Amino acid sequence: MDIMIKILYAVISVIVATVYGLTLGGVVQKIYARVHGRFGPPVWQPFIDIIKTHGKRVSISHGIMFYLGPVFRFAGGLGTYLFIPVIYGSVVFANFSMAGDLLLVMYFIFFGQLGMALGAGEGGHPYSPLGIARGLSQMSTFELPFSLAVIAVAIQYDSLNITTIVAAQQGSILNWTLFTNPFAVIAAMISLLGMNMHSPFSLVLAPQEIPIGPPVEMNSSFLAILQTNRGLFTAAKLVLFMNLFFGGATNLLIMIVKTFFIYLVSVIVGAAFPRFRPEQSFRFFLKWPTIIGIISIIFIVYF
Amino acid sequence: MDKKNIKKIEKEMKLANEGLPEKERSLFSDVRPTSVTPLNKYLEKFLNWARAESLWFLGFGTGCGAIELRPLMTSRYDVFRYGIAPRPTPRQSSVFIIGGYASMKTVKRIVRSYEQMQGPKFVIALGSCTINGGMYYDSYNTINRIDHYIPVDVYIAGCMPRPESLIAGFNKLKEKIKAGECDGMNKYAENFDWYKKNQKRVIKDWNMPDFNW
Amino acid sequence: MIVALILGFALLLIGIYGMLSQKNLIKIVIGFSIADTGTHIIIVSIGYLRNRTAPILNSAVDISKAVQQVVDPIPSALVLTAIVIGLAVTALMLSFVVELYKKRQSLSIDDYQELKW
Amino acid sequence: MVNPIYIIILSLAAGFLLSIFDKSGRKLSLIVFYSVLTFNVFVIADWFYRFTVLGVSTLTINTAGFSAPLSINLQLGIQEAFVLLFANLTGLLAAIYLIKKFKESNISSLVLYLILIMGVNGLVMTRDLFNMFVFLEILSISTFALTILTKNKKSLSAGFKYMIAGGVASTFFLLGVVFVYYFTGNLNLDFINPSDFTNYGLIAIFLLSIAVFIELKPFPANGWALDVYESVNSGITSVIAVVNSAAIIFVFYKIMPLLPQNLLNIFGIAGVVTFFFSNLMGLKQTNAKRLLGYSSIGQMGLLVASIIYTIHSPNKLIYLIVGGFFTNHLIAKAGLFWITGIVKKEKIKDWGILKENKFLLILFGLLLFALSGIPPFPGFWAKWEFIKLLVHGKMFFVVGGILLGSLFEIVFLFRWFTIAVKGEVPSENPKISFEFSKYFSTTIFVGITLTISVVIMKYFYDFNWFQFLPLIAVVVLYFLDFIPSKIKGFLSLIAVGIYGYFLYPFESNLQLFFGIIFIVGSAINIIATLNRKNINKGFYGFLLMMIFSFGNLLIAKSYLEFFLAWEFMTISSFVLILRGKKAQKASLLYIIFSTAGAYLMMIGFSLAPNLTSNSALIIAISNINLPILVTVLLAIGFMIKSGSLGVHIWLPEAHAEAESDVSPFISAILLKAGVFGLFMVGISYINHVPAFDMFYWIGWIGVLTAIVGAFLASFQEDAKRLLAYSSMSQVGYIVASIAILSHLGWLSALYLSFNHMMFKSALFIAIAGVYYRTHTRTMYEMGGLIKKMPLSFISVLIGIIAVSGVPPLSGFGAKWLIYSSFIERGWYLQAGVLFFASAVSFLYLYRLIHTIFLGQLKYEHQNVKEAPIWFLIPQVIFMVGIMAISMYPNLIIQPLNSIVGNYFNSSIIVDGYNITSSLGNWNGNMIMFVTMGIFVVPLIILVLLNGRTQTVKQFNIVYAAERPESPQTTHIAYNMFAHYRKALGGWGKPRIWNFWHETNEWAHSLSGLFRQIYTGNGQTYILHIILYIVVIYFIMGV
Repeated sequence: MDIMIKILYAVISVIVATVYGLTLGGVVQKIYARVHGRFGPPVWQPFIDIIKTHGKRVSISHGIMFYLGPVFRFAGGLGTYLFIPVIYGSVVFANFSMAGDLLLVMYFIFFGQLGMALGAGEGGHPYSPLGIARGLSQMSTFELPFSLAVIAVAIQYDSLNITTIVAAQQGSILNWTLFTNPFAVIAAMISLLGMNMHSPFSLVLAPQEIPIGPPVEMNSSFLAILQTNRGLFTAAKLVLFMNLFFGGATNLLIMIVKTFFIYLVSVIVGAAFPRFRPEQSFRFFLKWPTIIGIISIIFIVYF
Repeated sequence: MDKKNIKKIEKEMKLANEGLPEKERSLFSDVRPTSVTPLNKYLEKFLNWARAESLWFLGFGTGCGAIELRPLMTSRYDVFRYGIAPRPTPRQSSVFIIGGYASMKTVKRIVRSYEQMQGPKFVIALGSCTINGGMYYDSYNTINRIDHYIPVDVYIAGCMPRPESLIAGFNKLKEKIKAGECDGMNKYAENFDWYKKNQKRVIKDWNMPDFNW
Repeated sequence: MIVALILGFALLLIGIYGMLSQKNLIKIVIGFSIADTGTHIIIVSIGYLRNRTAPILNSAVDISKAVQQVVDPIPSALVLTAIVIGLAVTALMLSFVVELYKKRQSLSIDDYQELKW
Repeated sequence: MVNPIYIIILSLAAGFLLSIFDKSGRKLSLIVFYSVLTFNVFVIADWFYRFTVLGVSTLTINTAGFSAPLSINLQLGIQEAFVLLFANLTGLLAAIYLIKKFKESNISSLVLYLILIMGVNGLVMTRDLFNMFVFLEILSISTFALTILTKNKKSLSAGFKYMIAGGVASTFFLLGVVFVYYFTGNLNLDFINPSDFTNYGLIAIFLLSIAVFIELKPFPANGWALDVYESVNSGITSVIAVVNSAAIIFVFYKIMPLLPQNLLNIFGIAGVVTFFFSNLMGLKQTNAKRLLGYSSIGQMGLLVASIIYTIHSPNKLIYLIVGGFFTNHLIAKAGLFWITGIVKKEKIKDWGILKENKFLLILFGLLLFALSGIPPFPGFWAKWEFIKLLVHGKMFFVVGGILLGSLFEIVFLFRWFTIAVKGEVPSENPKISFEFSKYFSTTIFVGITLTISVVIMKYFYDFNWFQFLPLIAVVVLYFLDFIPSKIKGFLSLIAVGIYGYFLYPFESNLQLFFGIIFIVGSAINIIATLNRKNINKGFYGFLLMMIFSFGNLLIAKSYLEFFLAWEFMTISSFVLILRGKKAQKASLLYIIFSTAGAYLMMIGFSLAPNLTSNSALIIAISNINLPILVTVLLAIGFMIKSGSLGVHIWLPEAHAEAESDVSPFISAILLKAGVFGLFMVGISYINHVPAFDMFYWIGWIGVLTAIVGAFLASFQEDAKRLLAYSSMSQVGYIVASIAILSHLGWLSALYLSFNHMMFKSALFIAIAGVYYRTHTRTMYEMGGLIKKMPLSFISVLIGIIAVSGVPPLSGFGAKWLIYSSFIERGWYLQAGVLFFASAVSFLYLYRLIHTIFLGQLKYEHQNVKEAPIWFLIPQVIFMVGIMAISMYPNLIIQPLNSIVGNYFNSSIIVDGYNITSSLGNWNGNMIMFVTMGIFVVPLIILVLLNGRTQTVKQFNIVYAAERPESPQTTHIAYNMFAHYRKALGGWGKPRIWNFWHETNEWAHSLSGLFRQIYTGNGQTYILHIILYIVVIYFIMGV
């Protein structure tokens, strides 16, 4: 019975996060439009898009892996989200965070990416592996500063357990990692730009270069699942960052406010910059954020 | 059509794919398209609403009219607010805008792209050339009526129609979709042989399968 | 005796010098022969004792006092053997030279360098 | 009981009478000739038997009725008998080898040959210096004369050079003899008092000894010998290289008591210098016989050095070292010279001809292995003991010279061997003519080496038969080689099972763990080899040898046993790698690096303190306080085997070029031997922590190996090379985790070792199946195979998920343990680099699975089938294993926890399926179920909501409204990460490969430089001799 309640909570938590994530996507579209001087689509546009794509009468599939690719992707998003305790102290939003720690979350991010890459690969379209090659390469580079930041956090709180990390940041705002180890936060936030794949790091989808990269063959419900995942996955990443660096959240409202502002950083940068070439992007991540990440570790060990 | 029939058609009515060399035939699907009937009237109504509110058009410029598509996405016209957005791949698009005259060469690509779109799919024919050939009515290299080759839902006349007309066309399309009048996908499947005959008449170097899945 | 020793060493060195400096195969053999002779002289000179006679037990030597009267017999015995051996070696060398000349019509040692490194 | 003087008399008499016998036909003279030689052998053998077994005391023979010093006396003791037995036996066999020549040539050849043998016998037995000179000259003159048995220009000029050089040397010898007489008044070795050589007296002994030494061909005064070796008939060369050398080395041994210590030291060094430079110069040699000449000269130098350096050791050790080197070198060299005579190919590159003749190839291989000092041949034991002796004497430069020289020797000998096995068959004269006599002699000699090997192992060491199981396996399977491959495979499987059963009761669980990796892992991998068709000569023998030596590593009770198993492992894996189609270069690289590592280990073990307990080495070593130098040397040796950065370049070649069902053994199991070794070093280290924190640096090397390996793997086009670099990267993780030296670190190292064994075996076997069907390893030539080989795809998929560390599979456990241990230890930057490496690993993993299984299927692969069942069975077993430990991690964590608990205090709490460290927790079971649950949810959504789904074919893709041209142009595979390479810029250059390449070039250039002193001009050679004498004289400094 206990497990059924757990699952029920998880379902609630996932639905909330998905809705939040998709809405956030709509809001961001709106912000982009305003930056461009447009009205932009309605905030609920992502939901309509998902309904429409699900509503397609036919779909094509290239094989079993193509079929499972989006499933992997969504499972990756779900897993990433479900292994993070979303709201500190909340039972409903604790998810399955007792199954593992920060490392589990970091590695579960790969689960979806790998599955999606396989599915897209079976599509047989040349743009898919091109996009994936870019994506994997970029991922490897932004994971470096991110992992350094995470290590700095682990040193600082002497734990890899997210709940413990959040607990340590409670109380004054000065307890946040943002203030106790700003270097780690800077490094991680730059990595987040890469993770969110907004410009200048939008190498993977890059509509004008390799339209639109990996999901080029994805259609109908496959695409719909990917769209749903985008909402959830964005929410998961933002929650993770909030927990690690911005003191976590004690209720839903704080979570929404904090994650919105975290996301805003990516959005502002994305709205302001054109796209990097792949090797420029890789070099960028391996250079400045990595140095900052190393500084963050030195900072936390020696100061 | 019920499921049994579909299976039967799929089994018995394989496409010949005669335009392909022998060794390439195994690389292309030879399944014949079939029409799909909606499951439920009310659900279909809801879905039609969603389809109408989220029109992703294929960003292919197939003629001179494509120049009029670009302003749609600028701040001045901002079609995004109507749930209209460009999409770089036919797999994910639901609206195909025929951008004016279609030469023999372009028709081949139009057919291919149209067939690769997943139904329900809609076609907006832009400009006079798509209706009766327009100023190219007697060209040896241009087709006169696009609706002989693919089903068209909305025509926007003019040479060229302004972006405002395009938006109007989109709105017309929305209305028609919501009314459940846009069934080009099924029409194409049901009259497949007629369309194919017309297409093959103008496209001489037919080196693709008979239906591009 | 010292003179003989010096002479022997001189011959040895001359012989070696000849072997090193002459290009002609036959001259090299001659050099070897000279060096060999030098060695023989050295051997003999080492065994030589002043005012003594050859180590042959004939009428000239009193058998009971032979040890005081004759030179050390061993070097002399050695030198005899050494001369024989030296002769054999020289002869063999010369036969090699003849064979080499037959093969290539040349006596210069510079022409026999194909085996190297 | 025949008086040995009759040997001399009979030879002499027969020599004189032969020409008379010859009048009545060559047959008679030949009968006389061979019976005399045989008689000699029997007499000496009889005496040798008396001395060794019956313990008869040394025999002194007086001539002319007087006792020494008045007359010349001969002496025959155990040493003389040993040398003479060899010399005469070689003489006899060489004569048999030359029988065709002797039938045709002038009778004088036979006479000269008998005289030569007589000279050798006399030279060895006589105790009189001048007599020695006479016999030396007899020997020399007959040898000179025999060189022209092949009457061509080359041998003539070589003979002339030999003669003038020999002439100069004997002149000095004569001078020496005379001066000895002058200063001591005596010519008999037994009566000369070394203390008489004071001041000028030293000149006498110097001249005497330097003349003998020149005859031993020291570097650089040895050009004449090389020319003779190269040009003269192989039979005669073998006599010169073996019989003459044996006699002269014994002469040197006889006069050694007279020499002052400083001169001995100089000669010792000169011997080592000769060994080093000869082998260095051999590197550049392309002529087979001249190469053997270089090797021969080098070995003589080593022999001299060994005699000099062992002189104060116990007798048994001298016999083992000097006797070992002596027999090893002489037999192997004679045999190899004979084989060059059989093969009749001057250039080494033409020796590919040998692979047509399996029997000869085996003889060749055995002799070559013997010459390189590979166990169980005598050279190995001699080298082991000799190095040990030198190391204890703190003569590190000598050790360095010898081992470096040996390494050069390994390079050219094994290059030759690989050419013989894999080289191209030359177009001219592609057949080896058969001559019974030649084969006979060679075979007998190989038999003798093997016999001596057995004798050494039996009389000098008390080995368990278990230690020789690897060899027994090879021999047994050699005789079973006619059986079809499959049956042999099953037999091997059974043999491994039985072996495992006998091995099983281990003393510690660590051994048990590695036993499972080595034995069970091998057994499962053997299943894949059952796919082999036909007979597969020699494969299973060496495979079993390798597996048994893995096992023997575990239970080795002494350094020697460990090293023995290690060498067996190296040589068997070398042969297995060499079986690959284009494995010539790869196997050579492998053996060179392995040997270098083995030599370092040899020094390390020699320096290590004696073991105090009678347990297996891995247990006993915990009580041993290894000096830091030993730790470093051993660690480097083991890291070479595990392919750490800097010494990894053998690894990709060996993995890629080995046969595809051998690669899993190399990657999944062989590399773990290095890991096992590192554990061994670590166990000693943690109990006796030295001041220098070596493992800190090993940790960095491991970390860098992981990242560099991952990058290199990403840039490969060859599937097996990719997996090879991946193995390198993964073993880098393992090495780094060992270096942490904490409970968590070792736990993760063991966990990853086990995991790596499973997933890398599965991946390599899957790729083997793909290769079997598609006949290509180049990934961009494949694609879309998922439709044709779905099971292989699943196996690769699970494999790559496990490698990458993505939850829920077992790989994540490894990653979790590793990062936890690194952060716990405080190695933060290292952890960051490892994380980077693990992110980079996605690049190559995706590339592997995509370019082979996804994307566009090529026309030529339209009809490929699923991999054969024999490849699938082991994959399924490994899959089940991976799934099991993923789902129930405590199946493995629990036992590993208790193993590591023997060395460190436990730092994790295992509670059910939940594992908690000081930093975080990991519940593999829960992750698995959650993942399954969240996987099912979207799947259901998809199945329910998706419209009618049409599965389409590979060309039904959006292609910018066009249709794809061909699968080749549509499949994105070649140079997939070009942009990453571009981003890396100068960091992407293969610097380490370049470094080793340059090293190789430098060694060969130096070789080319030094060998130019051998100008081919006889005068230069004399000059070398003269200068050598002068220089040695000045170094001696009278």
